[in-house]
Amino acid sequence: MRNSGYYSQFGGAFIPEILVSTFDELESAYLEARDDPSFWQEYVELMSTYSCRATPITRLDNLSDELGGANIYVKREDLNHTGAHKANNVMGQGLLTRRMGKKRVIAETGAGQHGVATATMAAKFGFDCTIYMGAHDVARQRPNVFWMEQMGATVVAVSDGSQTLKDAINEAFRDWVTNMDDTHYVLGTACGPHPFPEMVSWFQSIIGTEAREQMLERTGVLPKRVYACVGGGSNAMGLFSGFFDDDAVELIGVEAGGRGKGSGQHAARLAYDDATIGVAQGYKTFFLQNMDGQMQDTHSVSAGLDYVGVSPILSHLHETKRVRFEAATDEEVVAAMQRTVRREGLIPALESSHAFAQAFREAPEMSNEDNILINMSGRADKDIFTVADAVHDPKWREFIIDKAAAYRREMSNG
Amino acid sequence: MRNSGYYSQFGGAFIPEILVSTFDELESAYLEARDDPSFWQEYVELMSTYSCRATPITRLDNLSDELGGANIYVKREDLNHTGAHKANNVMGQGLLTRRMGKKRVIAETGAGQHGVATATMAAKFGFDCTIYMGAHDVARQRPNVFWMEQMGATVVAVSDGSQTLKDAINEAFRDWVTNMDDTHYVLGTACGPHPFPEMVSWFQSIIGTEAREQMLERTGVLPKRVYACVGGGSNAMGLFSGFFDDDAVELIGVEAGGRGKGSGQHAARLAYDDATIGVAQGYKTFFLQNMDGQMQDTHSVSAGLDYVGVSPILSHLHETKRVRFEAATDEEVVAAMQRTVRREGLIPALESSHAFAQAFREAPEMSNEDNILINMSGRADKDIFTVADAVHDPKWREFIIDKAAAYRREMSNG
Amino acid sequence: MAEYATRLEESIRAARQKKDLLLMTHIVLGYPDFDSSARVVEDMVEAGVDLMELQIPFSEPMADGPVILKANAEALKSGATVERSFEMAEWLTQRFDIPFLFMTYYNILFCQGIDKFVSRCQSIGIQGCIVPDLPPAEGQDYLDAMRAARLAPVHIFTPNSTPQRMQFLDQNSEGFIYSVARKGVTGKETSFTDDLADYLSTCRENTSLPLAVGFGVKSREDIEFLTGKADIAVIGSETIRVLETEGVEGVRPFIDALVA
Amino acid sequence: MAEYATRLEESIRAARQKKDLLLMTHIVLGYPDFDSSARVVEDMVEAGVDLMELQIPFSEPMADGPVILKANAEALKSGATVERSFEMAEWLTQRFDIPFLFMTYYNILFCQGIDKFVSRCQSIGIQGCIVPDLPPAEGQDYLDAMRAARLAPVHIFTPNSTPQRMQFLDQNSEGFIYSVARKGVTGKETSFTDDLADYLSTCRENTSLPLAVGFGVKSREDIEFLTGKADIAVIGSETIRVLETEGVEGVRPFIDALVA
Ligand SMILES: Cc1ncc(COP(=O)(O)O)c(C=O)c1O
Ligand SMILES: Cc1ncc(COP(=O)(O)O)c(C=O)c1O
Repeated sequence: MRNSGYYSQFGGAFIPEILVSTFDELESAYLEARDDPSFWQEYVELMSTYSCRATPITRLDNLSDELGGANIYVKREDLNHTGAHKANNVMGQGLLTRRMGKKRVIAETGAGQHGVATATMAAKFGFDCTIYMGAHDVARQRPNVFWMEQMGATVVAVSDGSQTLKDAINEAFRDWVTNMDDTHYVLGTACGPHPFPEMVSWFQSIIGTEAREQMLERTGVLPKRVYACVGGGSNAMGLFSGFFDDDAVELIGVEAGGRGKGSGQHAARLAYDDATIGVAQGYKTFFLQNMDGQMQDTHSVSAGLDYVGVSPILSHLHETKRVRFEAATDEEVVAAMQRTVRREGLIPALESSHAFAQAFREAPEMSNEDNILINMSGRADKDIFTVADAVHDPKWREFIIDKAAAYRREMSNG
Repeated sequence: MRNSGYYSQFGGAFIPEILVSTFDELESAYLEARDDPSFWQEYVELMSTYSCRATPITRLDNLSDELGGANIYVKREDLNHTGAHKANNVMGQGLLTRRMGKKRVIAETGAGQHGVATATMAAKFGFDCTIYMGAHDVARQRPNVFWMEQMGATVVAVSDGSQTLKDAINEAFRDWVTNMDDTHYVLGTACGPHPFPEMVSWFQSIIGTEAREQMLERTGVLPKRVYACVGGGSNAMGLFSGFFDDDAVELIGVEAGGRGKGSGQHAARLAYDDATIGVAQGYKTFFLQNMDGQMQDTHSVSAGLDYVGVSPILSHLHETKRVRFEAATDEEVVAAMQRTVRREGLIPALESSHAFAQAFREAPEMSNEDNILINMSGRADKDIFTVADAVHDPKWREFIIDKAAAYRREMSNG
Repeated sequence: MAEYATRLEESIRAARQKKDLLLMTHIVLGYPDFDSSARVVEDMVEAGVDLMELQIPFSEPMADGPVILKANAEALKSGATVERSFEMAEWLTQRFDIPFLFMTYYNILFCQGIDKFVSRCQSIGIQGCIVPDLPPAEGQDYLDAMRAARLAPVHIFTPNSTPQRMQFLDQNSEGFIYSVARKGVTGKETSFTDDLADYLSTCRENTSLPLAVGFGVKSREDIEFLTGKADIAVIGSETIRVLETEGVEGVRPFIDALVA
Repeated sequence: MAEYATRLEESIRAARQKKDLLLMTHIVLGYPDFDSSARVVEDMVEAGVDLMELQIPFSEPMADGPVILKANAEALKSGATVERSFEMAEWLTQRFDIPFLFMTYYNILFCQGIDKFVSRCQSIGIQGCIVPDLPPAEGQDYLDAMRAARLAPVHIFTPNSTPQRMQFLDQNSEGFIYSVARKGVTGKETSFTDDLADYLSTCRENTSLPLAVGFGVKSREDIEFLTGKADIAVIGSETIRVLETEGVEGVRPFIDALVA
């Protein structure tokens, strides 16, 4: 007897007994919502009035010329309210939370993007909100913390373990096992126990549904290849799901290559061969773990891809070879970001820039009758501290040092 | 004999002789584009593929309830690529620049918003780009400068005069009178010599055209009142122009009240009675000037409204009483911003928050059968340094001080 | 509903003949180091503890609160491995004549291979396992292996469990039922009230296995409250908290005070 | 195309009888202060300068380069007003027997009231005005007032001006035509080349008024180049630059060297 929520051998719901009824409730709420056409209608309506769905497709005119192969199109999730595809998932779960009659939401966040999105949704829906964030990430991502707090959310710095995303997830579960009666846990990606991977993918499928239609309308044909970065896998699942039935469309997931293959400092679970199958954070998938099953430290220039596990659905699609997995290194990613900014005026998040880097590598080998599509999962302007450090901008440092000096002066005067 | 470009007594083109032929060329290019339906079509196409037009209308559900009067709707210009309505104008002028065969653009910027938008457009169109920015503003708005530079623009810090917006405009003109042959000056608001006020308003009219249609579709009726903040006046002109023919729709422009009426520290040219008619920066309008005609220092918590002049078209509409002008003080504005963030999950720019503040003041007196519409001209997340200071966040200060210390350590080690 | 006899259940029933309420304690293997773990166990057994949970540390102890979480992390940091945990457990089962169980997360079993893990448990004398992130629906392989080895898979009743769910858990359990006294993770306050008594009687109605009660048990009063309502009181985080604040020496007096 | 006779044109024509190229200099009233302005004018007149532009400072001198821009700002900062500029100009016209013009931006006229501004010019002996941000199309009131007062509105020819435009400007000008030697603002380098000579002959063809040439004139060589091609050489920023670097004392030697 196997629970539902399996994708070949991956997935499942490895949850503490105390959450069993909470997951039962969530699963039925989700299944009912899925069966109720008015729910999706309400969701689309919300996303097109509160955010700007359908998000457009932009052709990279200059880079398509410059790289000289395939025509490059970009799905503009960066234009979503709060600046990333994360908005799709949180607004969907917000509707579901209201449907379940719950009054409080909690969430984990790494880069802060999902935290800001959840805090935003909570403000909009009038929910109480607590965001768990690794203490390291709180220190690195103060701008996001600032906005979460302005939205009225409580941000809890988690100082356990590696003090990053996975620890924030554990801590969110610890909150949930105490407060499940009035609280919904808004998991931020297509990971975790069933039904999260499927449910989050469902909400994100709005990306792929739109994109397929838009590409057909715009170019008359389907794209030859479709690229998305893979952290937990939600933006990739969202875009890819629009093309699962189109066998001719190759799907490429791009993971964080960090300091490169063999460096041990990366977060490539499927593209490199360092990961093995395991069970943690409530689900079975490929994890970057040691032989005992202890999770390893990962590294990426982009906080949003810096995670030990990956969507069980993507592990399945990796095994069936429906999706090809690649990795882009920190260096390639920063270069791809800078190139896109300078030549196209788009500012892809460092996460999204992984997909750009891989697409730029492959486009020149393709025919200029081919079209390819990149998911721009988010914008980087909120990550200015990280980006300024990644490109080593000396004027930024000076600015921060001067600003700090001004604060210190004010404090000693006032 | 009067030149064209007058709106009752306001407007004109008070330009150095050397620019006369440049303005002639610009005016004909503009008039031709205006007469050519394919131009507007191309413009709308560009804005709907590169940015996310039509931008949606969002209903403020919570605040409409809480304030208990009119139903409040918001036009979401914050969702534009680069985060503000400024994108509309720059992309339009970008198309025109290409049409005129020019290869370089220059622009002034105060808050940095228009500079970022112009640098973005230049990257997209492949133009060289120089942005003039008051030295004070360069120091205050480093994040925007960082992005402009990443886009490949040269940012020139102007250390003349008050080192703010008006000085940047003067300096941009000084560049233009030297390089007019290959350079177009992308003025950022509905000010300056003819045809800028009219041309910028035309590009921004996309806001009002969309909004009118959307409100009718959404609510079945026209809004009773329509609010927009007024710096130079471009977002206000853009939204208002959709409703000029609807006599029943009251149009309210909200200026920067700064430290309040009578304080001498504000930028309210039409709402308070400190301004007089004058001619500067190439056009005739109400200016905050002394009796000799010397421009006065202005003040606002929002850099984008902190300007001595105002669109000549708005001065005209002030005199004809078609538009009512009000001012919101710094304090009211910060409160309105925080309230909107916390209750609705929207982050209006400090500029836009002026319109919110006035609408919040008026909504409770209205019937709940009335609808009102606020222009959310931009988002505040790029202005985090200003906002964090405006709300006095001690954790932000700590973060900056720590970050500076880390930079100093690295620099002394490296 | 015991489907097969286990040594664990037998020992518990035998001990209950002599004592109204048995005491089960919990340690994290390798915390603060393996030598200290050994000394703590020795002190506990001498103080009269009746059975013990040995936690094999895991990097993601999702169901544990801050005290045990930290103990897991520190054990790993000071070099704890699954191999050393097995060695240590074997040494303990040989030396002390009380039932020992493993408590750990599923990934530890999964990465070893479930059959291998269970048969090693059997060969070193571990009598049962508590795997808090493995509901029976996900654990068929594990349940099969445990049955084959005649070891006890212990499952957890919670205040959220319906009678149906309790019966289902009972069907998949051997040895005893671990009933948690409240929602939440290990190591927080529990109120020992009438509500708890009602809940425990529901538990009782839905299993014929011995009933252990855990989460928040830490004083003589708690023990007295539980007497007559359960078979085993579980002292989890509190032992580790004592270890942390008073060192190995503090453990014996703490247990003595509880059972006195 | 002079439509009415002006004292300014007459004086220029008279002076040109005696000299091949006249010299016009430029100062900003009140920079660095009013006393210094007075001394500089005195030195200049003594050195043989033939006519002078007196700039009434404005906070937004859009057409001026960094040197004059800064002089405007500093004059205002040290208290220059339109009133004091008029007083000073009156004192100068009474004391020195050369033509003086006002150079300023339109807002200064506009805020005074154009008629009042022009009639005050007339009453204090100012002979003409240069208003670089007031093209004739915007300046009908100003042109009318100047005509009524028989004062000279001076307009500017530029390398961008078509012959038609030059003729239009000429129709609206009196006194002389100010021909700028290149694109750009005051105070930058100009190359005195054949192109410039061609441009100046075009200027000459399109006006019968005396021709002044400005923007970048600063050396004896420049003066020699212009001789025969224009009536007046204008020294603008360079005087102020000398003032800045060498003080009031430096002005006289600088002018002496030019006209020697
Ligand atoms: C912009 C952006 N893209 C991608 C990701 C990765 O998440 P996922 O793989 O779930 O799309 C994140 C996560 O924070 C993100 O912020
Ligand atoms: C977001 C935003 N709103 C409003 C303004 C004011 O300009 P305008 O009055 O031209 O719309 C600015 C100017 O920078 C701005 O950035």
